[in-house]
Amino acid sequence: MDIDFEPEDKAFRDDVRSFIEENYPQHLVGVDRGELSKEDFLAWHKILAKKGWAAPSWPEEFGGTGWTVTQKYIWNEESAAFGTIPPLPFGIAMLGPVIYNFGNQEQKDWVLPGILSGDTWWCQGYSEPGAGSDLAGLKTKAELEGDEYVVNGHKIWTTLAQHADWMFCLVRTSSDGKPQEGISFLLIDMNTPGIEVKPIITIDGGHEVNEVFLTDVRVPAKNLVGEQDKGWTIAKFLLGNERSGIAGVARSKKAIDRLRDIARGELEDGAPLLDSADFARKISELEIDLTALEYTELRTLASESKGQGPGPESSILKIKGTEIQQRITELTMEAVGNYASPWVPQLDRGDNYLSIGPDHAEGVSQSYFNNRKTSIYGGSNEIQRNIIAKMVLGL
Amino acid sequence: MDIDFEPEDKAFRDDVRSFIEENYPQHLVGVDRGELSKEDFLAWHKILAKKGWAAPSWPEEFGGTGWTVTQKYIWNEESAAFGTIPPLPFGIAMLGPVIYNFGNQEQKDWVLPGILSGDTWWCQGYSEPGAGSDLAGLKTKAELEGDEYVVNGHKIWTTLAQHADWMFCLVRTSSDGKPQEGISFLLIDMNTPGIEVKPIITIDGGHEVNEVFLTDVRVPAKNLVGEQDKGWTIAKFLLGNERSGIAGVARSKKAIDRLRDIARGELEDGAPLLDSADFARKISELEIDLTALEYTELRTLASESKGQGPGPESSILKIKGTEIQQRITELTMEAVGNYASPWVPQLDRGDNYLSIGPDHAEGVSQSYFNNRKTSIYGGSNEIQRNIIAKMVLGL
Amino acid sequence: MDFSFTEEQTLLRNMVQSFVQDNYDFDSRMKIVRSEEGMSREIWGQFAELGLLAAPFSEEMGGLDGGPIETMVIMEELGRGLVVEPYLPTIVLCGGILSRHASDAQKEAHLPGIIGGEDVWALAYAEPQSRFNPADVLTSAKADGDGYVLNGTKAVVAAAPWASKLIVSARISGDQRDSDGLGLFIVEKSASGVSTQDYPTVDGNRASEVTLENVTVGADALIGDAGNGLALLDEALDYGIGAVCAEAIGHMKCLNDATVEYCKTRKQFGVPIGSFQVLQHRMVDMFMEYEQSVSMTYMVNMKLTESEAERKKAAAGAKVQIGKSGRFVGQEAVQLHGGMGMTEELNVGHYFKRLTVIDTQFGNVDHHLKRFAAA
Amino acid sequence: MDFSFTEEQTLLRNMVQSFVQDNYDFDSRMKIVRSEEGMSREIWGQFAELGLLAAPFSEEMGGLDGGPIETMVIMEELGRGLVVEPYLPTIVLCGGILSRHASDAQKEAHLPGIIGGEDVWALAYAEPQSRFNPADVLTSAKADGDGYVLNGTKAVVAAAPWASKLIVSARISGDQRDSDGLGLFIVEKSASGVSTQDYPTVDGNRASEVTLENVTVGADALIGDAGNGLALLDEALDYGIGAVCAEAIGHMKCLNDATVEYCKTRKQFGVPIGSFQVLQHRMVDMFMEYEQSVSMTYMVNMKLTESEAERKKAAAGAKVQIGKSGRFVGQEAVQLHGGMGMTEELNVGHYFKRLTVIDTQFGNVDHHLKRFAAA
Repeated sequence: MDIDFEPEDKAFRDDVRSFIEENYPQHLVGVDRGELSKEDFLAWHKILAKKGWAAPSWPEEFGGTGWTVTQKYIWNEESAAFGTIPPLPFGIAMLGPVIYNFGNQEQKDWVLPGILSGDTWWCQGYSEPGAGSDLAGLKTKAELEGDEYVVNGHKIWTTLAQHADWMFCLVRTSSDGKPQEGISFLLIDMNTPGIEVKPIITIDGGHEVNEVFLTDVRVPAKNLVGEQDKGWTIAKFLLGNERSGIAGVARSKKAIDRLRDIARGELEDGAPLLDSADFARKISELEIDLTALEYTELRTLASESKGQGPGPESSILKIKGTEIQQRITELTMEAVGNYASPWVPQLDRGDNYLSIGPDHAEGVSQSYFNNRKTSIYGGSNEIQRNIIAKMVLGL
Repeated sequence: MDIDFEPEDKAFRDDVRSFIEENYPQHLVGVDRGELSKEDFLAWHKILAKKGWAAPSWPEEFGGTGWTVTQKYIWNEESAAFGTIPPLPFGIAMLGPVIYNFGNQEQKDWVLPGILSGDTWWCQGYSEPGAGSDLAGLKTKAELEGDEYVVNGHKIWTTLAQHADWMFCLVRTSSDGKPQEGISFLLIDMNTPGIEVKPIITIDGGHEVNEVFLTDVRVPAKNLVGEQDKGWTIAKFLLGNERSGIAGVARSKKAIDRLRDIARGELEDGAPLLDSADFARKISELEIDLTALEYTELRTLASESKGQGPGPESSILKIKGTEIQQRITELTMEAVGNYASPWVPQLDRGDNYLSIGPDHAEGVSQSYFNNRKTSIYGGSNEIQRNIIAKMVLGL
Repeated sequence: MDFSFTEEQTLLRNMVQSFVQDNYDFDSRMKIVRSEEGMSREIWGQFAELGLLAAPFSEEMGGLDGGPIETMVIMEELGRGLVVEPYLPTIVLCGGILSRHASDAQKEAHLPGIIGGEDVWALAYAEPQSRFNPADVLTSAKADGDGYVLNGTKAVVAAAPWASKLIVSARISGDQRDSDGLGLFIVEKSASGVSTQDYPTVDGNRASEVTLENVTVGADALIGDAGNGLALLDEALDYGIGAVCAEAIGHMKCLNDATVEYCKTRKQFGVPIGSFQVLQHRMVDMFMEYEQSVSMTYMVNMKLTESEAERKKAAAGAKVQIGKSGRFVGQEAVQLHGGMGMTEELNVGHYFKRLTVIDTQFGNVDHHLKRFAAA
Repeated sequence: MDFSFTEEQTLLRNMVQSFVQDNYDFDSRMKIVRSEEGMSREIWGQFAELGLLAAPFSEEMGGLDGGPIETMVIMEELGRGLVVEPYLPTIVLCGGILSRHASDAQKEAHLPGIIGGEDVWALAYAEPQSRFNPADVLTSAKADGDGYVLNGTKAVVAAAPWASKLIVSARISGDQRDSDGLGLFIVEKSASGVSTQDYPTVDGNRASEVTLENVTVGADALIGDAGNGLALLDEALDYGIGAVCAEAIGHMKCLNDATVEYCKTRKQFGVPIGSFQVLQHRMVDMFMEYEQSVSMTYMVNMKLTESEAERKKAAAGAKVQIGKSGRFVGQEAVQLHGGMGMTEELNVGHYFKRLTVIDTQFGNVDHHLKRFAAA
């Protein structure tokens, strides 16, 4: 048991750091996610793709980097410390592992390169109005007619579907048996006739999620991943992967650094807010919780590297990770005092927009509002506790 | 809506205050409950009985004081502010109302005077090893043989049964129908052959609760209160009353005053602990929560005085009241620092006992340990939340 | 000691409640919020007709002689409707200062316009550096003949975009955070040297950054005695706290009702989600937070007219309670509504956002915990 | 970076675990606690035989060359057994100070008695007024020829009733809370002028108030350099924190296992109480607190040998985590066991009490939050 890096890891860290510093697009330094165009989202990904670093989590044979657990840890740390735009999860973290684990050769050959290169933007068609945390309750129907599925239904909370080229989608191909049976995993071209994407504006004023309506959408049968009616296994596999990436430790560290900078700049009765006992205490509590989470994640990664897959323990990472992210945004909002209340337009900001108060206060409340989603999405934190109760504690 | 006392209430407050100051037994000022003998417990009660103030909550016709809600509030405030030993709940708060609501004339005539005078010490035979929060699961059996019930069973957590002359007791007289049916409410003389009281020592080292074993205990049939098999109504009535008295606002105020005194005397780096931002904050939080609870109780009392009985809302008083009591004992323990750890014998203290550290530190941890019971007893706080969910929110 | 409402108070509540129900449903509210001006002058005129704008003023001034309890009743009902019209800044804050401390001449000059609904007022007391300390004032008021010349910047002045008149705190003497030396001045927003930068706030209201550049006011602009402004301001802010507490319990009540209702109907795993014990207990905790908040709201509004020390302690304590409870209830209402709670189209998120702003308004939990300990 | 245990460490864990299981079940433990002396010299001798008392010392001193990770493994297993024998004060605290800072002569004089199990040691550093600040020392050490004369009172000295030797912090120079000027002195408990008042503590251990009245010690009693004692003491206390964190995760693990087991079997309303979702999520929260505590325990024990700044920050952070988690897990384990959790006869309450003391030991959550922020 040892916390120090080996010399080769230190060398790797230096390499990674220089690469990011030298290659990260200047115009994307410190930019808010809400302001990104489709091209912005992909710019850094495409640079990494050229370097061969787009998918560190994948096996080398499919385009992964072959890095050790420690190297991946270093990569995340350095990326977060610099403040790169987080990679889009849909292709790399979600669909990729599904394809190389469950897809056939043909699917591997056409899906994985598009993900790696960033040429194909994927979105996730999981949730439905009647099936949120209870994913198995989904109703979107796919009926096989000849060599095509005809899909009808209604997906919701589809993140960034407005930019997507393709959607991986859970559909119901049979209503027999338990709700988990009869679900299939389909890849759907978003340009197919019958697909309508409708924005959902969230309480922070942003447009990140959408409803997707599917009306008689014809999907080639070869776009089925795995067996028909056996998609539940894939769905669960994907959700497990989703959980383990969600702790966001390195980015939360960066966010706490930013919070500390803000609290150093904000004054309370003429003294830095950071010197207030109450505020300092709350930052310390956050940092300690985050350190604990960091080591919990490292312990999880260490056992994963010994061949144990991400177990139900990884629900801890989801719960604690999102709680910490929410507390950081909450405390950041608190730090800026009265200047938390000005509203920053997320859409149509216009040319004559003038920011109010100090720059660091801009949009902090909206970031807090937006982050309330994190304990809801990706399997609500209540569902994660159910998982631990059942799978870990045997209750 | 008005918070000020009327002149007649102010006069009443002065009367009450003088009476307590002039009549409260000197040797019981500031004494811990753990050190009280049976006589100590009753000394103040007997003085109040002579004055006619033993049962302010009872209707006047049965020996109550006829005080208004405001007068009762003043009485509680003044008693707590002086630090009188809290009245024993078993007779006055629990059994009395049962008898004058459900008992027959004969029972009223012999039970109520003994409660008022303090001549009869009652204990409560409710819980059983297999029936804690699920009271209806009780198994102690009473079979009618001629004009006697023969009682067999095992009661637990019976508070101060070691001093009791009589026990009011829930027994099962029938096993037909739902568990709530077939329960009866019996009065049992603790001197009856077949009763064995066995102490339970709790984690604070005190002897407050007991097990009571009943083996072929013969109880005259006339000791049945209400109808046979219909005792559940009485049981629930009693539990409702138990809840509403449990907030303990006035005594918690006194305990916070004491905590503040202790924190003024304890030093941290040479300065009073009370001046530490962290500690002051915690005391303020406690006080604010207690103020809210006080007004919630006053609102409840006000609607009771309009003829609405204590509703399920009174579960709030139990939950918040016990949470606050627990936080006060916890914070008091925290205040004394290292001197929280010496163990003070609760039993057999002996003559050569020497207290360790400052006087105010004596037994504070044990008081904290003891108070953990309050969220368990009297219907656990989880059960109280179930009650609110069902009865108030309709869930 | 009495915890009941008078018949008049109950009638008042019913009237406001009906008005809000009939004229201020969620769609109407969102139309108003998204309109160019961001408030409805028509609604404001109707408030005047209903006598709401006259409620707290003395009969001799044309008012209805109401006290903090009447204001509490009105604010609670406005809170239920998420009403954005500026009752708090115009009536409670500025109207309150005028009615308690203005000269007869000032009252005669200004109260009719308030009661009649012609004038919206805003209280410009915070500054970019002041955080929650109303004594932290850099804006200067230099004596100039009989009057004063004002210079400085006021931050996040609620309702200022709608206002024609402002009450501005400015320093007549003393150093930046001195208790003594402040004055409260009546300033016409149209006066030469007053400029504003207007913007919407996250709770659907509007506010301004107000800049004062050599603004000349007469002696009749000063309210009360020169240098005594902080006492007046502190008192006004405590009345403001009493009012936002009431507004907040209106929000919490609506959120709790909506959440219980949603959980009874929304199904997952084949059963209503309200059948899950964890969510039940969460809603019980929300209910308890609400009840404790109601208690503290009653408490503070009964104590506003007691001694200064009692008033301060009561206001600080109530604001702490409302801040914590509002945060908990708002967050959990969103959480229990799931994705729906995150959308602009449901009222839940809007109650949540207004509660979030209330937590900061007039000072947040930390600020008032310290104030409570010191009181 | 490596989070796995070596084979030797796993063997060590298995050995301690078996020993505790076989020789230190709950009944045996309670017999020891209630005995006249309050500890078992026999068990202590067996620890010596097993090599546990030699674990952290260098091979040349007759030790096994273990580091913080070995101590962590041992303490965690001792924690599971609620072992009261003084491993922490004798081996971790005093043994640690000696092995890191004593002269060769001192080591030769004292370590064999420790490793052999003959001597119990206690670290007398706290004073009645010092709360959690180890620099707050009134006990004086006046130079006297080659040696020193000690005067003062030491508070709540864990294991002192069993000890034959003490390490005492005393002020050679400077004012009450100065960082400089402290010395750590080896004092025979039997020395003239040393008196103790012994008492049990709420966690089943024993402690003493130690009074020093003109106690004369030689130059060879001083460990390290005169005046440098605080650095040695701080370091020792951080090692102590690493050890009690490990002890505490042993307690938490047992409490969580017992609670889950109890809730699976205990029935109410006809079903196991573990089927109630609220209790399930409570146990999940207990599990998460435990896991986070394990993480922080590994962290601090890996960082004890890093730089002083890193060590301090790590120890402060870990102690905060363990304090909060231990409190939560202890309280909830009692709550979920209902009345049974309140009784002396179940081990649950005893784990709870020990965790309560650990929260205060070496400084509580507030103390270490400040230390963390300052580090």
